[in-house]
Parts: sequence; structure tokens; C-alpha cells
Amino acid sequence: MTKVTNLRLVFLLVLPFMLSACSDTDDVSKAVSSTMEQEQSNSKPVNQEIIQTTSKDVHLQDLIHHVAQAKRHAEMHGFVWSTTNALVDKGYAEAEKGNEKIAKSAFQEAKLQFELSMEQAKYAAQHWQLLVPEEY
Amino acid sequence: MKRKIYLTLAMACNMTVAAPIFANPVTDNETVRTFFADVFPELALDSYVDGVYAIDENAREQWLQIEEFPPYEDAIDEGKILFDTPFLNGKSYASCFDNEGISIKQNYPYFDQEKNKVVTLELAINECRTDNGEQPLNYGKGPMAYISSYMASTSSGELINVKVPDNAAALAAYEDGKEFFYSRRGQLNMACATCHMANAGKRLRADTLSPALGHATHFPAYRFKWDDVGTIQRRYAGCNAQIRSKPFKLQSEQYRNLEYFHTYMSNGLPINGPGSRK
Amino acid sequence: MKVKAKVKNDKVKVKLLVKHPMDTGLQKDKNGGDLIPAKYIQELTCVYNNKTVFLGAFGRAVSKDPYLAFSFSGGKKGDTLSLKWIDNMGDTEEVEAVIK
Amino acid sequence: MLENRRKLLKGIVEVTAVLGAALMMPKLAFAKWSKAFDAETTNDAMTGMFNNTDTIASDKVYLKVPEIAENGAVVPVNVKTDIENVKSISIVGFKNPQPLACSFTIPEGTDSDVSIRIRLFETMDVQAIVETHDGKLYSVQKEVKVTIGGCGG
Repeated sequence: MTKVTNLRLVFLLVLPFMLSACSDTDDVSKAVSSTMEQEQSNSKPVNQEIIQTTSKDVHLQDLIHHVAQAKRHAEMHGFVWSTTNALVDKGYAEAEKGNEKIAKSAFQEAKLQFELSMEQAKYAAQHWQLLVPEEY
Repeated sequence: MKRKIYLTLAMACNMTVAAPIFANPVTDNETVRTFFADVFPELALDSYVDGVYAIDENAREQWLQIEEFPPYEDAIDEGKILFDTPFLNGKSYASCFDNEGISIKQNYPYFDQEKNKVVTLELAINECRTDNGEQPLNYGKGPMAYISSYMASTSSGELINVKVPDNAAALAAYEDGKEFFYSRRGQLNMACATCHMANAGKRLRADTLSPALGHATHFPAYRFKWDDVGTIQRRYAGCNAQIRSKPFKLQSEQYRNLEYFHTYMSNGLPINGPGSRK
Repeated sequence: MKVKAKVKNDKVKVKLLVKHPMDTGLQKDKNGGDLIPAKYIQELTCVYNNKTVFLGAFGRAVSKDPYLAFSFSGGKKGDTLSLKWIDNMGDTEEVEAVIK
Repeated sequence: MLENRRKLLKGIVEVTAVLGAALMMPKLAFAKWSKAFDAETTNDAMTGMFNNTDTIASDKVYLKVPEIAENGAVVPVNVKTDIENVKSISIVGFKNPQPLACSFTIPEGTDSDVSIRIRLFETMDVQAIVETHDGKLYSVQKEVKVTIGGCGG
């Protein structure tokens, strides 16, 4: 998977939230989407770690370990989403109650979010200048 | 073309460390002003101090009526009382600041070369407290916001005069704030600049997005949503939460550097804080 | 209650802001979810020279920290206005303001 | 009701005259009067307030409200009129839980020009009613859009 597809993934995941939350005005979401496309067409594929989607039969303890690791990394990058830690808490709470399936899905979602936020951090570090107005 | 150059530069550098040697705050400000002059050709530079009320006539009328009897007056009065009350050691806030703390807000944040960090007014207020054996105040609201509001009110009309000295560490802090401002973050994948540069003046639900230029002049601000005055970093945390990004701690290095860049952007505009917002 | 009263063109322009929650009785408190009991100003009067120059009756739709502006003829600079409100719980506040 | 209110107002003026600013509210009359403010329909509120529900649309009543409220909890409203013999000015928000927001008695010598900030629970028509001493009700109404802010302000 290339950088570009990763970003598309981030964007697709993000899009429904953008539409449902703060910015349900067409103007902004369109603007965001067009900026993204512009940025994508300007950006060159870079070698990146690929997001590993967790396989279904993963052990809960392993998953918890991965999540904890992802959390540490994500916090280092400083791009953690406000939605993620609640998912981690939910995972622990459900695991405690013995609801392994719900716990796993919460942890997996959390892990994905941590990973996406790290992708976002890497993308920003390389491309943040794209949002700076050009000099005249 | 420009973009390609930037891109190459960015890629040539370490991924997480920006390139301070390329920062040119003076040019940045010219660029930002030219950008906004294109977006709002009718708007005089000084009008940006009114934020969204400079560009939304309907909202402006309501705001002017609110300002007839501004809701932040109590905060200023309370702040003056707190500011004038001596510490247990007999000293007071005045002893910590140039000109006894009166009419100095326009010089903040500044880069302290000894401490090697950006010092905001709120940070300086708390450092003054701890230097005098007092407990630090919570940043963001309450007494801190009152004192800061009072100090801002004594600077009314003074032109923002934030300096970025020609020194690698100061430039790096400025550049770091700039990178924060232009970096997309949060689940909504938005940067400060997404709303307050690229989409300034457009509507987002019922709200008109304010231009980033001029933001710094009217904080602390009384927000009806807060039901009280709050500092600019409290607003940063709120904005970050709204794009579903986990906010940083108030007065963290990230927010101080952001405030440094963000305030520098408004250099030359008069302080009119505290202001009232919806 | 903060009052600003100024003479302009032979008229006294009065602006005032009352610190009052104006609770409607419909809002829940932030933590428990219990309804906050209604507490709102029912009447505000302004008296000048023993004459009521303004009498406002408020319902629950008046904003928190009510603001009012009105003007009347005949007031003199340096004279005093008496203002008073009373709310549905019987709380009152009375202030005197000098016309400037 | 109207009589009660008249008596009440007269009472207040008299008490004021005697005691200066020390206004004692005759509680019972006030409770009756405030039925206008507890009414949940505009009709009931009008009946409670004026004992009359017939308003005459007038271009001599000027209502200044925002087209889109910045904040539904704080909507600035100004009412003015050129009509003479004004007894009171009232403001009604049709869709509020209690439509009658406020009512100002305008004694002689006081301008028929009042500003206040009110709450609007949703998008609705706001009406200004000017009552004259001969018992007529002149009104004007305007819509104010209220939106729940997203990121706002």
C-alpha cells in the first residue's frame, strides 16, 4: 500500500465524522476534500509502514499489548484523537465483564485510531507547508 | 513550484523536526496579510481585531449591542482586585513585571533566552506567584483569566509587538508553532489553518469562521458558551477537541509555541481584549 | 446590578445589567440531571424623583444576567435613580445610581 | 385581570410615591398578574396580559431583532414606536415554552424605545406589541433563526 492510499483511508474514515459533526456545511467539507486531493496529487509516495489490520483470531492479551504500544507511540507524536482513549477504556471495561468480543472490537478500533493518528503525524511533518499560503 | 520546493525541503529534513533556518517571521506576516487582503479586499487591517464580527454584519450588530454593556467588566474588576492584592510575603504581581504590569500585554508572548522557552502572560503570572511562594493558579479560567483580562485591559489600544529574536532557539519555537498551526490533526483531520485561513469567512453550521489574523488581540475573551472569561489557550484546547484531537495541556510547550506564532501574526494590531464572543 | 445613566439631549439614557441566573426551571443541572428550580426576576423598577420612570415585568425568556436599556425625559445630571428588582423567590436587590 | 393589573400598577406608583424606592409588591395581585407569564400559549398570555387578543399589524412599531441569532440564549431585541399614548410594550416569542417574554410599562415621559436580551428556544417569530391607553394593541413580528452552534465563536 502506498502513502496515497493510506491517506485516502484516513480521509474516508474521517469523512462521515466531518459530515456528522462540526462541519456539516458543504463548503468546508468540500474545501477539506479538495485540499486533500490537491495535497495528494502533489505528494509523492513515500515508504511507510503499512497499517496492519489485526487478524480475527488474535488473542485478547496480545491485542491489549498492541494497543498499549500503539498508544505510547501515538502520544509521542502528539496527534492522539480525542475519541481514542474512550475506546481503550471501553475495551478494558468490557474485558473485565467478560465480553471478549465487544472488548476486542473496541481495542481494534482504538488501535486503528492510534495508527491513523501516527500516519497523520507523519503526513503533517512532511506536508504541513502545503497549507501555508504561497508567497506573493 | 513553491510547493515542490517546500516538499523537497521537508522531505530532506528529519520528519518530525521542522527547519528553523528557513523561518522568516517577517515574510510570513506579509504573506498572511496579502492572503487575507485577497479574501477580504474591503477590510482594513485594524478591523481584524473584531474577529468574526469584522466580516459578518448580522453577527456584528448583535455583538455591538452586547458590547453596550459588556459581560466581561466584572472579570476585569475582579482581576484588578486580585492583581492589587499583595502576596503573603508582602510583594505583589506588580513587582514581577516591567512597568509594574501595566500596559505590557502587547509584548507577550516573548522568547526568554535564559529559560530557552516561550513565556506567555499567563505563564509569567504563575511564575510570579511561585517565585513569591504562592500556589500556581489553574490556567484557562477563573482567577488566572481575571488577572489576565485586567492586564489586557490596561493595554487597550497598544499595538501587539511580539518579537522573534534572531536566535536559533527562538526561531525554532516560532517555527514549531507555525507547524502546529498548519498541521492537520484529530479525527476530523483539520488544521487551525483549515478553518481560520483557507475557510475564513465561510459558514460552518450557524457560525462564520473567523480569520486567524486578529485573533490574539481580543483574548482573554468572555464566551457566552463558557459563561465567563477564558484564556486563548483554553480556546486552543476547545478548538482541538472540536476537531476530535486530544487537547494538549494548557501552557504546554506546544500551545506556548502556537500562541507565540499565532500572536506574532497579529503584530501591529491594537489590543482590544478582553472581548465578548458567542 | 450595574447601572449607567447618562444625560444626553435632555434625556437620561439608562443601561443596566443585573447579575441573575434567570433559571427557567426547564434546565437540568450539569451533574445529576435534576431540574434546576425556576428562579427569575419578575419585576424591575426604576424610580426618579419619587416617580416610577420604568417598570419592567419579566418572564422566564429574559436572558441570564438581564440587560435593559431605556430613556426618559427630565432627569438631571447629579441626581439619583433608584432601581430595584424582585424575583419569584422573593429575593431583591436595590441600587442607587447617580446620573452622569 | 386588566383591572387587577391597573390596580397593581397604580398601587405600585402610589406606594412608590409614599415610600420612595421601597417597593413592596402586593403578592396576591402579582401572582394573578404573572399568569400572563406562565401561560403556555400566546392566546392565554395575551388574555392574561391585556384581556384582549386582537392585535393590529402596524408599521409604526419597529422591532429590531437579528435575522440569525448569534446565540439563542442571548438575542438582543429593541422595540420602538411612533405611536402616541403608549401604555406598555411587550415582547412575545411564539414558540417559547411561555410565549410572553417581558412587558414594559411606559409612564409619561419615558421613551417608547426599549432594549433587552431574550432567550429563543428555537427558530420562531418574535412579536412586539404596543398597548395604547385606549386599549388597542399594535404589533409587528419578525422571524429569528436560531441554530445550535457547531464549533462556534
